[in-house]
Amino acid sequence: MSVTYLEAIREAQAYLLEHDSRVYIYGQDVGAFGGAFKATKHLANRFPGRVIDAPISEDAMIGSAVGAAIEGMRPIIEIQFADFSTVGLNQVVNQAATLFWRTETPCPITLRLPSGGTSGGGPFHSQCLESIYAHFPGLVVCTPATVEDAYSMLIESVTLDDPVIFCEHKYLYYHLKAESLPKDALPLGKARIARAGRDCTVVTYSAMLHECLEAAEEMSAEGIELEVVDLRTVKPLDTDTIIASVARTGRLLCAAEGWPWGGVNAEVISRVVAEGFNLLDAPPQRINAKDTPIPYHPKLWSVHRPAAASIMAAVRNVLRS
Amino acid sequence: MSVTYLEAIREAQAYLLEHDSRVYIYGQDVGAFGGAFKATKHLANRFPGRVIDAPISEDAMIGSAVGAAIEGMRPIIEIQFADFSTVGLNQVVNQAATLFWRTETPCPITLRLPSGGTSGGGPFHSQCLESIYAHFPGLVVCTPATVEDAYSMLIESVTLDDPVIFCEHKYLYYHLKAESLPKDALPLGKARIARAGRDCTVVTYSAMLHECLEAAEEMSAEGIELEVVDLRTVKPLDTDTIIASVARTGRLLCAAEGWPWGGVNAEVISRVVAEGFNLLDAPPQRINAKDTPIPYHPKLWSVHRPAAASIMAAVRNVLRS
Amino acid sequence: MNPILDKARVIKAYRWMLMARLLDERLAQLYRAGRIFGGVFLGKGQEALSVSMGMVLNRQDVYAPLIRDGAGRLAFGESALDALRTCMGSPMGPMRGRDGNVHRGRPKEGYLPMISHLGASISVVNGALMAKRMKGEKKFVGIASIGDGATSTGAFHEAINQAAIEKLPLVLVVANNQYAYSTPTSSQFACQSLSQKAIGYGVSDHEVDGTSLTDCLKTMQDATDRARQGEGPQLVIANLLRLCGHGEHDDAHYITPELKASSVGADCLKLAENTLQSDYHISKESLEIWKEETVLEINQSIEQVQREGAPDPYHHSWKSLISRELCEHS
Amino acid sequence: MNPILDKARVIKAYRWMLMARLLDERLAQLYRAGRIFGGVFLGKGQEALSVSMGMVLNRQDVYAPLIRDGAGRLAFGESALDALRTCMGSPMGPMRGRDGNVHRGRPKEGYLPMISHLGASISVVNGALMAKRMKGEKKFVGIASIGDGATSTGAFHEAINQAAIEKLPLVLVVANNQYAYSTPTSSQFACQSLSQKAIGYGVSDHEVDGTSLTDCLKTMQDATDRARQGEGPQLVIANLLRLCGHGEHDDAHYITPELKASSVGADCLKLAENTLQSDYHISKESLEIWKEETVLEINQSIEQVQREGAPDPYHHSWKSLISRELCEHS
Ligand SMILES: Cc1ncc(C[n+]2csc(CCOP(=O)(O)OP(=O)(O)O)c2C)c(N)n1
Ligand SMILES: Cc1ncc(C[n+]2csc(CCOP(=O)(O)OP(=O)(O)O)c2C)c(N)n1
Ligand SMILES: [Mg+2]
Ligand SMILES: [Mg+2]
Repeated sequence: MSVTYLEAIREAQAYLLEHDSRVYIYGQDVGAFGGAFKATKHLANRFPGRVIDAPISEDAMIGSAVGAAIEGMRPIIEIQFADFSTVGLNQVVNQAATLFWRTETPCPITLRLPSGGTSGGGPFHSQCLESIYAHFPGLVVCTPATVEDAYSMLIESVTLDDPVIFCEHKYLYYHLKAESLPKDALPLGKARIARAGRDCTVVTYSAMLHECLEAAEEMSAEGIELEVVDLRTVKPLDTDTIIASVARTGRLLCAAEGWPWGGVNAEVISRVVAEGFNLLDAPPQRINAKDTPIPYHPKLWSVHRPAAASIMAAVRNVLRS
Repeated sequence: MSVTYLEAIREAQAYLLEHDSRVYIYGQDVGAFGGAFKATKHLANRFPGRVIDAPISEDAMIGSAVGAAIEGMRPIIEIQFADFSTVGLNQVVNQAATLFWRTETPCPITLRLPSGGTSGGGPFHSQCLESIYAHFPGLVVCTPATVEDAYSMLIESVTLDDPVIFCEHKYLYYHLKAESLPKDALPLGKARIARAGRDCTVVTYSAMLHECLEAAEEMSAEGIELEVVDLRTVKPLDTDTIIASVARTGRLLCAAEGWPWGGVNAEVISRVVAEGFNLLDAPPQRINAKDTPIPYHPKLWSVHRPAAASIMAAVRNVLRS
Repeated sequence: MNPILDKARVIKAYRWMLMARLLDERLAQLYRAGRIFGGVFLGKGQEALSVSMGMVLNRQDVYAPLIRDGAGRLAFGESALDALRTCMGSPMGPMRGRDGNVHRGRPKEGYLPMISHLGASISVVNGALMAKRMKGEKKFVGIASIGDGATSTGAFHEAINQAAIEKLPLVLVVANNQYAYSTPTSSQFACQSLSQKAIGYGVSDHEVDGTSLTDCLKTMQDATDRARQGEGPQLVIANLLRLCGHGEHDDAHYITPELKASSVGADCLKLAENTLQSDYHISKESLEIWKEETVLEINQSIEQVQREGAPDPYHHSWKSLISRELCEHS
Repeated sequence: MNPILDKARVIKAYRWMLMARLLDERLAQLYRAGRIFGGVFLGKGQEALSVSMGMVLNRQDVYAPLIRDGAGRLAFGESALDALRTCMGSPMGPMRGRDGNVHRGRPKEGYLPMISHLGASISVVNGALMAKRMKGEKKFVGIASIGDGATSTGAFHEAINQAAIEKLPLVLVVANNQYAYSTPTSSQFACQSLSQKAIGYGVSDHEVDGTSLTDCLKTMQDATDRARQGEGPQLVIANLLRLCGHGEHDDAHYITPELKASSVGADCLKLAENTLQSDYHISKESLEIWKEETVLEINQSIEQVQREGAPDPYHHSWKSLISRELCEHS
């Protein structure tokens, strides 16, 4: 038996619905249809009245989740594509993210954002918005890269008393498989050494983890050993784990699928240089998507996003200096 | 005669309306009332039909600006407070910012965002969102810190064929004064050495420029000379000017009023270490607002945002290492 | 007679209106004396409508008031003390100096703290009502209060439509005070009356003279009763006039003399006093005494707030999350 | 007779419908053969309504079509070649492989390229109309096309209200195809008919049988005429059924047999053929010949697109701004 990243998300939701009566799911087409990506397939049937079709009203969907959270519920909001969360952003950053700080009232909502590029996705079905949400105070931002994390981090997110932006990567939905669901997991906020190595630290997350691991395998054949850090959450950032790795390797590349200006890579580098400047043997570098909308044609897209080949080139750049 | 930052913005708009028939202003209460901050006072009268009151519909306000731009106009949209632009964000980042890349059609719109903290402003009338907009491809993001720049950069923004986010700082509106309006100016995209110094480069922009200059004056009395760089635009970033300054001082502090995670400071530091690592004699540091909503009470607010005193402490930290 | 109009209740409503008005006047004074940080936004002319919202709600209900709802807040259970604490930034108030003026509430008590973004609170009320239904509660309602200008927001539209689809017991009250800041309704909508919006959402509508306390009480009672009984969302449009500036920094010169002279321009507090005297046989003396009592309570509250001091930024918890272990150091 | 129903125009409309249908069928084939990147979204069942939008517009007008408007796009002046180029990512098409499938347009020609966010195009049309008015143009209109689901968006609300306030010549056409993806209208709105929304905005409304080409032509002509004459925004609600999945990945099993069997479930293309034969005396042979001609044109276009190849990422300009000097290196 094997389980995909998408199935892990579905199983996590089933688990939550079964074990916590405060949990419900609200999103477009999540009910009988089971969601655009089938992440809620059969759940409406199994949990009547708790998996609810929403109108095309992202602002009201998210606003209502805050109200329900105030009343003690733990809503999961599925946004059909992360890109569409821009029309509900205000309720996230100004309503949900400020509630606890303003009033000491918990706001346990989880927003599931199917994120990131897939072939042919184009400018409006491919975006990575984790850096946008992470900039605002009051949110936890998850970016699981593995089947195990998709499962355990979603369960922990919904269990948390704070609002969580759960960026699940569409590219991983069907392709990524694991043997089984995990029994235990690192807590939210802890990064993971996905691969040990002595020559350069590569900090990454979500779908890019797999491009980095592929790059690491290829470079290993040449005798270059990359240490790959999977951030798991981009807010909070596990600076300690990153710095400990840089202490071992002396070099740093950050790889993210998001746009280049600001964002996760810039934040990681700023922390490493502030706290671990003397550990560095070379200038830390980063690789991102290009600073344009995400292109539709696969030939353009494959150059727009970082991938194993361009990551390898970037690593060589770090090693050279 | 002297002119305030706010008057400079008004004069720039008067100039544009007078010299370019494609320019119009659209925003809540901008007409007869002259705008919440009086940035359009008397303009409706002087330019009938071209300074138009909008309903409380930020999405439609910005969407309509894109349509008008397609038809060859050059709309200026006044958002009453930058904070409220979150409900119109989608039209900015997905409609305006992608238009040229997708279709080769110019989208010359300028969004005026009254930004930043003032005493008693609180969580929803104080935000700095320049880092949010700068993360998305397809936008120019201006953050004028002086009366002269408020004037000349606004004129250049509206003249530009691309969408511009014009973050004008409310704290500077009435207090900042100049002798007269400028005759010429640096072009958009160029940073400015606001003060020369040998000991540490301080990169900043908007209202924080004045806190940094104050810090520089005070430290000068102790014999410490700060070089203060005013970014003027945070996208694009003038990396060359920054690096040239770091080459002179060997040290870097970035000071911004925005939230700490990601954003301008992180972007500046990432560029400096990537391109000028060997110029640095100490780890580059940054100072931001705290990672919470902006507090209402002036006593809390004055600690939440960076100010001359905390900037001086941060500089000492950079100098110490 | 409609029980909402019985003497004790009308007196109660009037006294909250009076408290709200006098509190507003004090806030305006304090503002002019530089004793308030940020803006001050008054409810002058809207007390009859506002108080009626608070009067028809019970403890298990949900209330999302807006900027001009001082009276409704009091009637729903807020103290003058909390109002003053918030405006003056006391660390003891519900917002502890973190948020100010009208942005206050106690969410755990069903009293929602507005954010500034207009229209954004309505869907929050919807969610609270959905939750109560899921939890099996019965006979609850939620009131969301907005202005004429907020009807132009996408948030308003999405939320009232959501409530209609989910058949929620939402009472959405629009105070049509003829202006949004300086903008007249003619630049805000093109329908004849805002109540014409109801049919397009499939919800019931009510229109009421917002200057009449008894009319407001009756209409609000009727609307909430219907919502409680499962008739779905109710849209209440109240016609009145803002008898002050948008905020105390605004002299409201743009309000036309015609409007001021028209029936919407009447002062609901004066009208309520007349009604109390003529229909409920309250003496002028009683009115005077109530006023004095109210002033006293406000003065005592102000004194207490002044004793409470200011928040201490150096012993303040700068944490945006409950999960402290997940907060980043800043 | 209404001139829009003269024989030549009805034939023209029918032939665009036919082209749209056959093009859709080829796109579905290409999709199944893995020759299209991303999704494919068809307009099957909506051609009569869609083509009518294109038929009533002139060169100086503005058109913002949506996912199911293949027919309207053709009638407005798009070539089958451009449609195929966009879907197949040709570097020669208007989107040059940067954007795909339904996200195409030529804004400088008044043909707006939709973004995916539903409802977001309407205010863009408004802005174009405001601009035309400021520039002194006359007798222009703009059509924005949306689905029933998009009426739930805040963007829809803000934009139709904006058009009403500004009295813009906007014709807002809602194809009520009974579903938004899998979601039936009962989960999208609670009014009886979407046309009931018009009064709440102060705009005129029209309701039409979306399966009848002649009815759609008449209604669209009437609505645009009124808008052109200065009567302000017109809301057109067309009742019909999506005769396919949301996209070609969707088997639409959720569409109820009752709806399929009801009058909205009729195929507008078949009905149009019947009308052509019975009312306009077109022979079966002519219909056959048109079909063959259309297939031929589509085939030739596909061949051409295949010859045009793919965009070359290494000789591609990765610039988001016209002002190249302000682009950051990436
Ligand atoms: C989304 C949004 N845009 C703009 C504002 C700025 N603003 C605050 S109050 C106000 C006018 C509100 O008018 P109305 O809804 O009629 O309420 P009233 O003040 O008349 O009670 C405006 C434009 C805001 N708070 N939110
Ligand atoms: C703001 C937003 N939310 C969600 C989506 C995802 N989405 C794409 S099409 C669709 C259904 C649209 O239904 P409708 O408006 O009725 O048009 P139809 O497909 O029936 O023609 C949805 C939910 C979107 N495009 N935009
Ligand atoms: Mg009002
Ligand atoms: Mg539909």
